[in-house]
Amino acid sequence: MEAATHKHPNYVLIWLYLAVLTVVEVGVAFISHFSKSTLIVLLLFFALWKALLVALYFMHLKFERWNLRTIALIPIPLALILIIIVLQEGL
Amino acid sequence: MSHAAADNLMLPSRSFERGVDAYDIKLGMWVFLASEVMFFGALIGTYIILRFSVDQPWAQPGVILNVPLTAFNTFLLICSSVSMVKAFAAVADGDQKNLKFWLFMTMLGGAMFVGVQVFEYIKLLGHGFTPSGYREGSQLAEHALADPLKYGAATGGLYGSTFFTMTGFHGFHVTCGVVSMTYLFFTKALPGKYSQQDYRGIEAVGLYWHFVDLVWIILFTIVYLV
Amino acid sequence: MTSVAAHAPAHGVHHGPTSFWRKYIFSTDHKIIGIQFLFVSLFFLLVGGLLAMQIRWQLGFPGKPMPGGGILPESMTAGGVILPEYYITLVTMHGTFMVFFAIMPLLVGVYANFLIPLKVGAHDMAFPRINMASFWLALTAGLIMFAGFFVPEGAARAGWTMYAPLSARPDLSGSNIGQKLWCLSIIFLGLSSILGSLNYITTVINNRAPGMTWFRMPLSVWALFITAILGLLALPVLSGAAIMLLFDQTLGTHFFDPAAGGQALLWQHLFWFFGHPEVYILILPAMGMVSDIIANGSRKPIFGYHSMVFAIVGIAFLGWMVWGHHMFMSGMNPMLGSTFMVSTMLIAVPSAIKVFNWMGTMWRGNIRFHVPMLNAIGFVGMFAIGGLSGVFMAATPVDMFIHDTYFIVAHLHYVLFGGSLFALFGAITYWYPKMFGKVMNERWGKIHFWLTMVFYNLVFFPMHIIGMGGQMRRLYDPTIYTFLKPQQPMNEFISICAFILFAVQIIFALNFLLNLKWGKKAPQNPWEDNGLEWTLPNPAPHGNWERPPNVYRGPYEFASPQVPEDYLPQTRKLPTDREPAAAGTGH
Amino acid sequence: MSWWLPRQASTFGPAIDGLFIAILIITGIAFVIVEVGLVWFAIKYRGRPGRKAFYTHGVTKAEVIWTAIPAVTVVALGLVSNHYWVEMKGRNSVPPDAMPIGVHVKQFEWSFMHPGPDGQLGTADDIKLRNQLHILLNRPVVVHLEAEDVIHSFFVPEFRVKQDAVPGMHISAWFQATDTGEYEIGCAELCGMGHYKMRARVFVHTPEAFQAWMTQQATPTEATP
Repeated sequence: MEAATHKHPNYVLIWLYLAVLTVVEVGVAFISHFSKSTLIVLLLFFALWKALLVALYFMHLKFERWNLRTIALIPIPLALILIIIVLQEGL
Repeated sequence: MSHAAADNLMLPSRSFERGVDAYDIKLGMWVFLASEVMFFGALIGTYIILRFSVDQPWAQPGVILNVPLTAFNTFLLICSSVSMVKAFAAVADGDQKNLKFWLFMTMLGGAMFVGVQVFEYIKLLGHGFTPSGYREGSQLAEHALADPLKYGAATGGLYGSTFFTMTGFHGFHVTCGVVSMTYLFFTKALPGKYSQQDYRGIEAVGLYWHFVDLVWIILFTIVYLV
Repeated sequence: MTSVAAHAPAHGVHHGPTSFWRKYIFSTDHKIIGIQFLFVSLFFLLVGGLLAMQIRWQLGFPGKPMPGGGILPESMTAGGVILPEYYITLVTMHGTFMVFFAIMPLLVGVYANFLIPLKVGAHDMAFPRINMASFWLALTAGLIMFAGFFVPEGAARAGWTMYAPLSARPDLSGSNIGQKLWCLSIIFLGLSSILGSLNYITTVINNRAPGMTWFRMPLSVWALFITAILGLLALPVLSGAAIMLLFDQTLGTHFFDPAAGGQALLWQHLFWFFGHPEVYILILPAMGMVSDIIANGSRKPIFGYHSMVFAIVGIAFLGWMVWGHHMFMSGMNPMLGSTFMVSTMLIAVPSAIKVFNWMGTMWRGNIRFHVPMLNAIGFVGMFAIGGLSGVFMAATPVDMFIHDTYFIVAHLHYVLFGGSLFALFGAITYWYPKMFGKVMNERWGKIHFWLTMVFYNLVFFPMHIIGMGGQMRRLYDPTIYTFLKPQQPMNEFISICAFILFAVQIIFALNFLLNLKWGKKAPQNPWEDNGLEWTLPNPAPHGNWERPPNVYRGPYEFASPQVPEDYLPQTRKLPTDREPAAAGTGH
Repeated sequence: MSWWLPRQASTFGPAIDGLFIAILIITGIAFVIVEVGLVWFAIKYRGRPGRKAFYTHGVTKAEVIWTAIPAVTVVALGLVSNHYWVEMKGRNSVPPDAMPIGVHVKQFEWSFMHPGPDGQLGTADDIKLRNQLHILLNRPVVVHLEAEDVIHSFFVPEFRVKQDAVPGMHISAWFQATDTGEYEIGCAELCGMGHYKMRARVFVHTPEAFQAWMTQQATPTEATP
């Protein structure tokens, strides 16, 4: 188990990352003067970045085999298909 | 890392390496999380569709919802995610004391998150923000009448519906996580039943917990900030 | 959930004698759970059938008092005559029970549970206690749905598709508690299916016996595995939608309420996003089991095993992109109509591959016409009709005319009754010995098959013609319309045949029930099949194997030149076979 | 007793029925192949003692053929269908000279708003009728469907036209009658317990008869221009 002890990623660093990103997000949302659409893109970008950090490091997806990663990824395109197609309605 | 650890697990006859190199409970949790993605996908998708296909403006961020409070809550959940992963790292290293400590901190963080959310709900309902929109005669409804653009008066009903459904179900998931962690804490972690060789319960509940955190990261952004 | 960790059965586990309750009621044995599902869903199948008979009475003889209708309360019938509101309840609950509580649990609950561990060589499901929870949740869901009949105003009244806003507003549908019970029941059912699916998926991925590689799995396991993936990802969407609908009804949310900015079409999109994969949940397992039975009956390897597997995967994959074909006339963007039409047309291709491959399997075979084989051939014939009639609807201009007419009713019954149910008759007969250690009566099985075949076609084929005449679905009394009046004799004919068809099922019920006690004892391998399950005693003990069997070949080695017999079990080691890689590291 | 489609009374008739027949022929061929094949194989290869089946795992060439033929057929069908679909339901398919009709539908009745003599909707001379629609022969008609409570569906079998009316949406559908007479309008989407009696009638008039009808409608109210 010696190997495992050394192989833990630096969780505190990731925690710092996440905390800083959250502060930046709130800052961007309330202090900056971007247009609405730029703002949405920026905020989504930060949210995805944070989500990826959690998935890759906390949920160890980075260290899993490809087939387990596939299981994690399969539903995402499906959910996107649903949202994108229904948005096409252009109601 | 977990890869190396899993190989050393003293598991019963299960031949996990034939599949995806994950033992049953871990694989089962991932499969379950896939279905959770679809569940939250349906809720979030509904929100996106309702919000962006309606012509009327939505209430501006921070006008109705208390963003600083929720930002703090987000921070709390991120902290509990870190403490969870610390607990996992501790048990993987065979450190019982730290496992108990960090697992307890995670439970505490989760419980506090739920507490803050309940407080938030009570406040919002008190102001007149309900699942069906701005309650008639409430303070909020009057504000909305005075400044319909800022308060998204025309879409208040959808705002209330989607907000309470999404955050409510997230809160429900957090509660489930806290309950199962408490159960594991008292029946497994305290008696020292987890070991360097078998910490499947911790890893699985950890996966669930991080997923809930991940969902919140998305929800916080799209519900409170956009 | 995580506590199950400690419960993983030990190697070569022996389950000692246990109390009746632990053995038959709160059992964690996948075989017992499968049998529990079997009895429960056969009961709901009966309920659905009885509802159908009442529908047929009203359609065949509108306004005439129904025999025995007098015993129903006044909220349902007036002097034995079915009331319009009860009629809507009937069509709603017939669809709901048949889809969610009869066919789906019969195929998935029963056979995924029963067959997957037996056919891949596992001791049990990966999570036996979750498996038990799945059954009890499904039963709870069924009872909640059933309770709808006994509340004031009766059960749900918005069609099994629950189109909002009709379903969301009790003042418009006339049913209040019934609608809420429907949503609640579906939420429970969704949870049950998700728990079941994650069990099936984990078991197939992780718990196969040594040597049971992916491409040595029987097609039934493949189909059930893919079905589980569909269920896992589709049911949460339905649950989410049902939750939102329930909130609309109880908390005053506005998801589907156009008056407050909600969207009526959103329900349809969510429902059919679930609903189309659901259609494949209802047919893929049937296809898989039919493949097993046809190969066995033809005494010949399945024709094109790999393309059969890819066809299953292809159907499942395309199944996510075709949901809009239920909504061509719903007012959705016509551009989407074009897209959905193309994807729908394409899904005909894997279906065609399957049908032709089944025929290819029979080609130059040495066919044994046992009851499962007859039903399997019936399945292929009827599924072909159902599939071909689907092409009419896929063509959007034609759909403009036949949408929501009896043509659709005919089509879906050809797939669900002619397809799934024939496959189930076959499957029940085929694995009856494995379940109960007895065999069902061959002669009565054949009589049942032929009578069902004849009357089934007499019931459902004319529905195409009635639909072409323009008769809409869910009409309480079609004779209101002048243009439908001339069709009434045909409706009457259908109804009479439907009553006979229902009566014929009594043969099956008796054959099933009586042989539980008085049936002939089953031999070890009654169908001379290659599957792993037949190496076990009938019925198999809890825990299945002392140690997992070694698998040396695929499941369809019939007529192999390597042995004198015309079958070669997967576990039989020939001198040329190598031992499969050792299983697991934990030994 | 009709064993076939209802008579055609709109311009959609020939296209839709033609497509229907084409699909019927194509699927009919497939149907015969499958059913005859099944019966033939069942008889020809029935089991005989002491005989063994032909040991094969498949013939790739055959599989390629019966994958390719259906694929090509359905794609072709899809393209043809799409051509008509765009013509009938496409966003820009409504002919510019179509007579507008406002259809307001609720549980369980239809009301049809006809443009008066000025030919425009939303003016004072509009003619509103319950469960009755009057249109002109050989003149395209566009119905603007608005549902008040739940989803209904506008269906005239003889015109081969169907379109859901969804609350909260404005949906238009067009058609052009090619035969005079009286036809029935049905509701094709379950809309509650009165769904079955949501019946209305549509009258197709020659220009002269239409004029006469309109005059007759205008008389009692004495509408001032």
